[in-house]
Amino acid sequence: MSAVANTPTTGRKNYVTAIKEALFEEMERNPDMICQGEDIGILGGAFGATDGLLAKYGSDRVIDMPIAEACIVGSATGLALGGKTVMAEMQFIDFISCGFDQIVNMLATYHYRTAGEVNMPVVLRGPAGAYGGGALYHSQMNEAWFCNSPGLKVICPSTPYDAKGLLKGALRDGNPCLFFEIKELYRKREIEELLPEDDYTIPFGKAAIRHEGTDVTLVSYGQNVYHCIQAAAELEKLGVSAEVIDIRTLVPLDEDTIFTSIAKTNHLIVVNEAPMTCGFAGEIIARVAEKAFEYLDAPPIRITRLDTPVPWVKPLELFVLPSVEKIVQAALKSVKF
Amino acid sequence: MSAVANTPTTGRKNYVTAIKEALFEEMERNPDMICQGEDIGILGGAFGATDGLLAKYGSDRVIDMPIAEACIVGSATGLALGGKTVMAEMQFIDFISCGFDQIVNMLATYHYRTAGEVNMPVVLRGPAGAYGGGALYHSQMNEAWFCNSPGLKVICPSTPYDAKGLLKGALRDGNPCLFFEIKELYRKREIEELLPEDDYTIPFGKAAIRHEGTDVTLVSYGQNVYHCIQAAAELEKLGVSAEVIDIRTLVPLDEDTIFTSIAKTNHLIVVNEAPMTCGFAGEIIARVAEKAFEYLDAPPIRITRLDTPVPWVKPLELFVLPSVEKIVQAALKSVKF
Amino acid sequence: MSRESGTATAEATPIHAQVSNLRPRDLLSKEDCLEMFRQVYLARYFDVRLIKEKKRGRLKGTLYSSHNQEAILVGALFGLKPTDWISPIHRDMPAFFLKDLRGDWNRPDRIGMSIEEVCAQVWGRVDSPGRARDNWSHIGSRSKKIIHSTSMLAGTIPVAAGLMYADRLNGGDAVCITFNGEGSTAQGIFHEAINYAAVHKLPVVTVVENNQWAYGTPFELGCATPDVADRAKGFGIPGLIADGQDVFDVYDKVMMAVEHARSGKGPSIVECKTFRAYGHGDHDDDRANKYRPQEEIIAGRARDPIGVCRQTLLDLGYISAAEATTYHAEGKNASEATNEDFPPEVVDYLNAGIEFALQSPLPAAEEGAMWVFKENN
Amino acid sequence: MSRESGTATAEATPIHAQVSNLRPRDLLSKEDCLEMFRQVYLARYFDVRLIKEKKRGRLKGTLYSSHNQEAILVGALFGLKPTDWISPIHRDMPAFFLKDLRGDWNRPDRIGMSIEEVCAQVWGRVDSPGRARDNWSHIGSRSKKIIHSTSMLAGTIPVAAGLMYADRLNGGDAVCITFNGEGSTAQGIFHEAINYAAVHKLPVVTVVENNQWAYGTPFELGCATPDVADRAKGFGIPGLIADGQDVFDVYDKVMMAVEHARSGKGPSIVECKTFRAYGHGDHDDDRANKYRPQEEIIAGRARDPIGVCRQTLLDLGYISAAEATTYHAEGKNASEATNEDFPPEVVDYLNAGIEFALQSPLPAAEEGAMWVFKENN
Ligand SMILES: Cc1ncc(C[n+]2csc(CCOP(=O)(O)OP(=O)(O)O)c2C)c(N)n1
Ligand SMILES: Cc1ncc(C[n+]2csc(CCOP(=O)(O)OP(=O)(O)O)c2C)c(N)n1
Ligand SMILES: [Mg+2]
Ligand SMILES: [Mg+2]
Repeated sequence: MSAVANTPTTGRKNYVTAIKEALFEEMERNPDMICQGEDIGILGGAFGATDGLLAKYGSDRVIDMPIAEACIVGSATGLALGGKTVMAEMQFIDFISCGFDQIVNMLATYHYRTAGEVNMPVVLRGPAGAYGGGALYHSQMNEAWFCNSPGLKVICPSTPYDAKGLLKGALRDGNPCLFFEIKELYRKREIEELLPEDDYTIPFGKAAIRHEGTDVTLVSYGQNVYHCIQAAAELEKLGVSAEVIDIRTLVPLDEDTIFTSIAKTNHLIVVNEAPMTCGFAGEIIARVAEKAFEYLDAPPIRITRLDTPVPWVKPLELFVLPSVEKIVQAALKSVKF
Repeated sequence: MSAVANTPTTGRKNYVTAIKEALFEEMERNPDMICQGEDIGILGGAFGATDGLLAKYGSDRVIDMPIAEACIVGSATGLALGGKTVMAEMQFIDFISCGFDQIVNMLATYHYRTAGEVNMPVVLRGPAGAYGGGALYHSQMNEAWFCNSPGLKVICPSTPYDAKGLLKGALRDGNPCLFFEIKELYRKREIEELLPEDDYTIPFGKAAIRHEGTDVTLVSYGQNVYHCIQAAAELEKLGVSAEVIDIRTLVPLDEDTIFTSIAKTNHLIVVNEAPMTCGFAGEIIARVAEKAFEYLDAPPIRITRLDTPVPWVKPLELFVLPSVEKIVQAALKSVKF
Repeated sequence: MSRESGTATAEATPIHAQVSNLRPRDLLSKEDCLEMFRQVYLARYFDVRLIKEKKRGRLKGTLYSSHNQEAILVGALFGLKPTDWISPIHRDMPAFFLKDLRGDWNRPDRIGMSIEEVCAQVWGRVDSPGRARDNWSHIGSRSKKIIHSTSMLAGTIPVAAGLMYADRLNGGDAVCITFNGEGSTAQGIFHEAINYAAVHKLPVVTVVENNQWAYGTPFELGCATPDVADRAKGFGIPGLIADGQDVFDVYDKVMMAVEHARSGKGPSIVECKTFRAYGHGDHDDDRANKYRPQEEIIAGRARDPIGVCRQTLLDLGYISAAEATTYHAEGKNASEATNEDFPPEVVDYLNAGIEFALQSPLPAAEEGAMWVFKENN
Repeated sequence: MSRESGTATAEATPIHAQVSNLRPRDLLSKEDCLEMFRQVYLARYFDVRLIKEKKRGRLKGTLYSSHNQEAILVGALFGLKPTDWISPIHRDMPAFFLKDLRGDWNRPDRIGMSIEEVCAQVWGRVDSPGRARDNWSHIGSRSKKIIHSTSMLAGTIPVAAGLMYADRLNGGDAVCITFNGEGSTAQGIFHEAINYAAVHKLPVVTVVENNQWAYGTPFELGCATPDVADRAKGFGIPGLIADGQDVFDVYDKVMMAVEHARSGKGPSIVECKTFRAYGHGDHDDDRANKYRPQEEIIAGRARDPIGVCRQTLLDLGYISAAEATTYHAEGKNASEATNEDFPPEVVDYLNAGIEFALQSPLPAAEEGAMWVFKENN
């Protein structure tokens, strides 16, 4: 029972449609929910995630905001203080830097500062990630900034099913959530899937095992999950059995699933497309080193973006980003250690 | 031969005086240097770091800026594009969030975007750190945000000698530098020291060993270095010999000194007062796990701020921050592993 | 630096419904006026007393004095409905207890914060509305309709705007007053939020306390227009100027703006011309005597809001010449003024708050790690 | 939505030195005027041709059309000195080669970017001034005096201001023009930077191309004043309005602002009223036909800058009626227009650029990791 006009209720759905369904269904469920962002109403969003929302719910609840990210976040905080649940879209997640103070200092801490009197059901979502030739300012994965800012949950789905379930979960969580959508997956045919007819949410802090294996654990999220799955296939040909874990939520993190896997494989590769230093890949390695040290038979390896911006032209872009090839090499190095 | 008016040229100097001397000497050396920030001129800075600068160098070169951090950073970028070297003060490092986009997207990437045509000799410096009852917005250590943003060097001195030498180095480096000063150390008597009469700079990427030891390595920077030194003294009484490393610069990081120490001690504790997740403590552990894994005989341990804001009232503040006691316990746990 | 400081130019801006020639103040009763006078004393006493408490060693932390700016707080808040919201900043500490303070100051149905709660906050005790998790003016409360600010100047204006958007959707008729210093109007978020409020005609009144100084920076280094109120023109909204020393002029201008807002016509800016009498905070008192010209300081302190208010009440015949000279706080600094210089009910009210605060315990250390997230179990 | 769109109200703002009654344009020679006409054609041709290249499959990426807004670029840039700086944004791609384009377009001493460099950038080749490290309009060059923008709208204004501060200290007399869309004026940094420039009277001219739409958001949802130029009042600086379809009116207003700036009087805002003829980018062309009323589109495209300029030249007697009808690009979209609709030198000029770009290699992959830091060895 999808609430999305003109979207067939059966059939495989792509990632952005899953996002859209989550928004429509939650708007329907929760009359106190408001959506705001740049060009989300009349246009229906730069990627169409909010297409039809204005027509259905009106301009009171679907707000085309001025180009002012700090105000989008700050006013979302105010709406939440006024009892609303808010989805605020960043047209590209890269622009979130313009609203940074309002996120990390105002929104993230409101519950803390009021000793729990006020909840902040605000989901900041937006298209993220590289590999699409978007260059420095349309390619970022800047989730680590927010993981280092207490009071924010950080989510990054890699499948349509997860996108919908996690977004609905985020919109009911009552805490500020940073929701990183992978724009290169938005319309990717290969990952379309059937979505449940019934309402569902996905709990935070539960990783998904995308491929089972026994020799090495590949931990990732977002787009890089597919690089890991492909790497697992390559590795299989080379006689190495890789387990692929998609953590799905960074804060909170499902440490157990990772530790259990390493207890079995004794080898760890972490893959993400954010800059290496102080990125979430390092965080995972640090947690493993601290809490599951004995399980490791070889040094863990990070495959991340180099510590560079994302350059535009393809060969340069690919040079600085994780690739299947780099993952395979790392896994081989690890198991041969 | 100090250029600071009314500061004795001999005698032990405190941390903020060291900063001040660096600024006066560099302003003298480099007629193309400009200082700007809120209240740095007429007032001489909230902490007096620029006291006397306006009188000596005039309002063209010492600019009392409007309360607009993004503009302070953006105009610093413009000044650098116009051939100037800029020191821009954040009144408290906490307010840097208001200028965030201009730092990570404009300033940090200018050299990259112009393929090296334009250098960005801009030092953003400001008072940082907790333990002073400054509460959520006058206590932050938010260095990890910048470590995860390629194109920025990140520095955090713990002594007057380092503060002066590193600041002078930063002002000559030609790259954008984030310079975290520890305000609780500004006027701390115990750490005052004699500064060289002659001009000196301290190279980036060279850690300092603050206490030699053989059983466990404590890696830290900033204020926590002193907690580590005290912990080392406590541990000595308990028969544990701790080595204390002060990394001084985070980007670039002196991995060698850390690895060499662990090769000797085989135990690692990393201490910093930033939130744990995606903080620099985790980064150090990740580097060690990746590159010096074999040296470790026990899981490395992070002692960091809990993943919370810094609360105001003393017992709460201390509860969430690293302490000598926590470090000692961690070290004992590690060596007994 | 040649500037006119502390001068007030009351410009009549035609936003008040001109059905009659009455100014908002003309509708105030004699009791109201006397109450406002009492509140000006109360705000001053709060300031004076806290400094004394600190000198006595019973209080720690930086104090941001509202001395000489009390008329702004009292005048701006007096006409608000209990359902209205406010967002004070560092220099507005009395605003927390002045909101909704009328008649019986201890009446149980008050929505504003009690003096006990405010004192518990100042003293960092668990009975603070924020359980002393953040300091000084960084308290707020949904039930008491006070936005909980961060340190980041002007940062609550978008929150106020979003909140008023929600209130309108919820069928409310609330108005929100945000207080800001003139220096803070340089922040980008000031512009973003007021622009958004203007587009959506949200009932947000931005009171700018132009006390001529932003810490150590004079007005003209932060703003190129002669009046902060001019900033309003960039958003197409009314910009009013009030004499910040005159509680009734502030009341008039803010009430016009509030009425404008409440009737759906949108936000406005009310600039209140005043002068920061002492340092930025008490740590800055000595320096502020040096970095600011003496003549400027003397001129800026000359029109004490207590005296200005007293004169109006005298002119109105609401107090007698004898009554006008009962208390002598006017023109006195914190060292000079004593309890006898204030009405006894003012002293009693604050005494009760301080007593309460001193008996309130510190929060438990573990609370430092609590309420990072709302738990969902 | 009822709005007046595409209408231009030329308000005479008295900032031009009124020693004579001459407008800046009155000092232009006949050749200058004909050159400006040619440049309008050139800007249009660049747009038309790139779309054709993309349709042909020889070019990838999103194109942000400046169709219908060419008079703004040409008019604003024509009077600049070679030592002046500019900061164009996504919709101003022709600005990169129009800067300092006069007389012989291929003269070797030009400071602006060559068409070859701009094309190398569009095609993502190593001969781009930024070695194709960032895309589309994100190029700049210190030697060519073009600020290298990020994507973040209005983000270069503080850079321009700081740069002009440095230039003044260095004894220069440069002016910097930053281009912005009307939607971008909602950004906080717009306010912060212009406020700072106003305080220090920095020679920064902010040209706002008010094309009525910010992507899918109409002007009135981003700004509550009737004219973007009103934003200037908040900073106490001049706000001028130009007819963005008329290259000479833009020239007049921008030159007044430039003169004002150069003479030390500070920044100003010049709003150029225009209309975005097509989609936000070419990916948006179809949608933009749906989310915008047809009448609005038709009205907005009605006054083609080519036609407006031609008429002026006819009125001035600078071209004959026969000459006026030689080329027929006016009113044609990219599919309709052909090379014959443009002066041959325009076509040749761009041809050379494209040839060059197509032969320029891609940068080497390893360059992706270069120049993160300046090396210090
Ligand atoms: C974003 C931000 N930058 C800087 C500061 C530091 N700061 C605190 S108060 C102040 C001066 C404020 O001046 P004004 O707005 O005029 O208010 P006043 O103190 O005069 O009442 C400054 C610079 C801050 N709190 N927030
Ligand atoms: C800070 C920031 N937020 C959002 C965007 C996305 N964006 C790119 S162009 C645009 C619309 C700009 O409209 P306007 O300023 O009117 O310029 P126009 O495109 O009409 O020329 C938006 C929202 C951006 N580039 N930067
Ligand atoms: Mg002030
Ligand atoms: Mg536009």
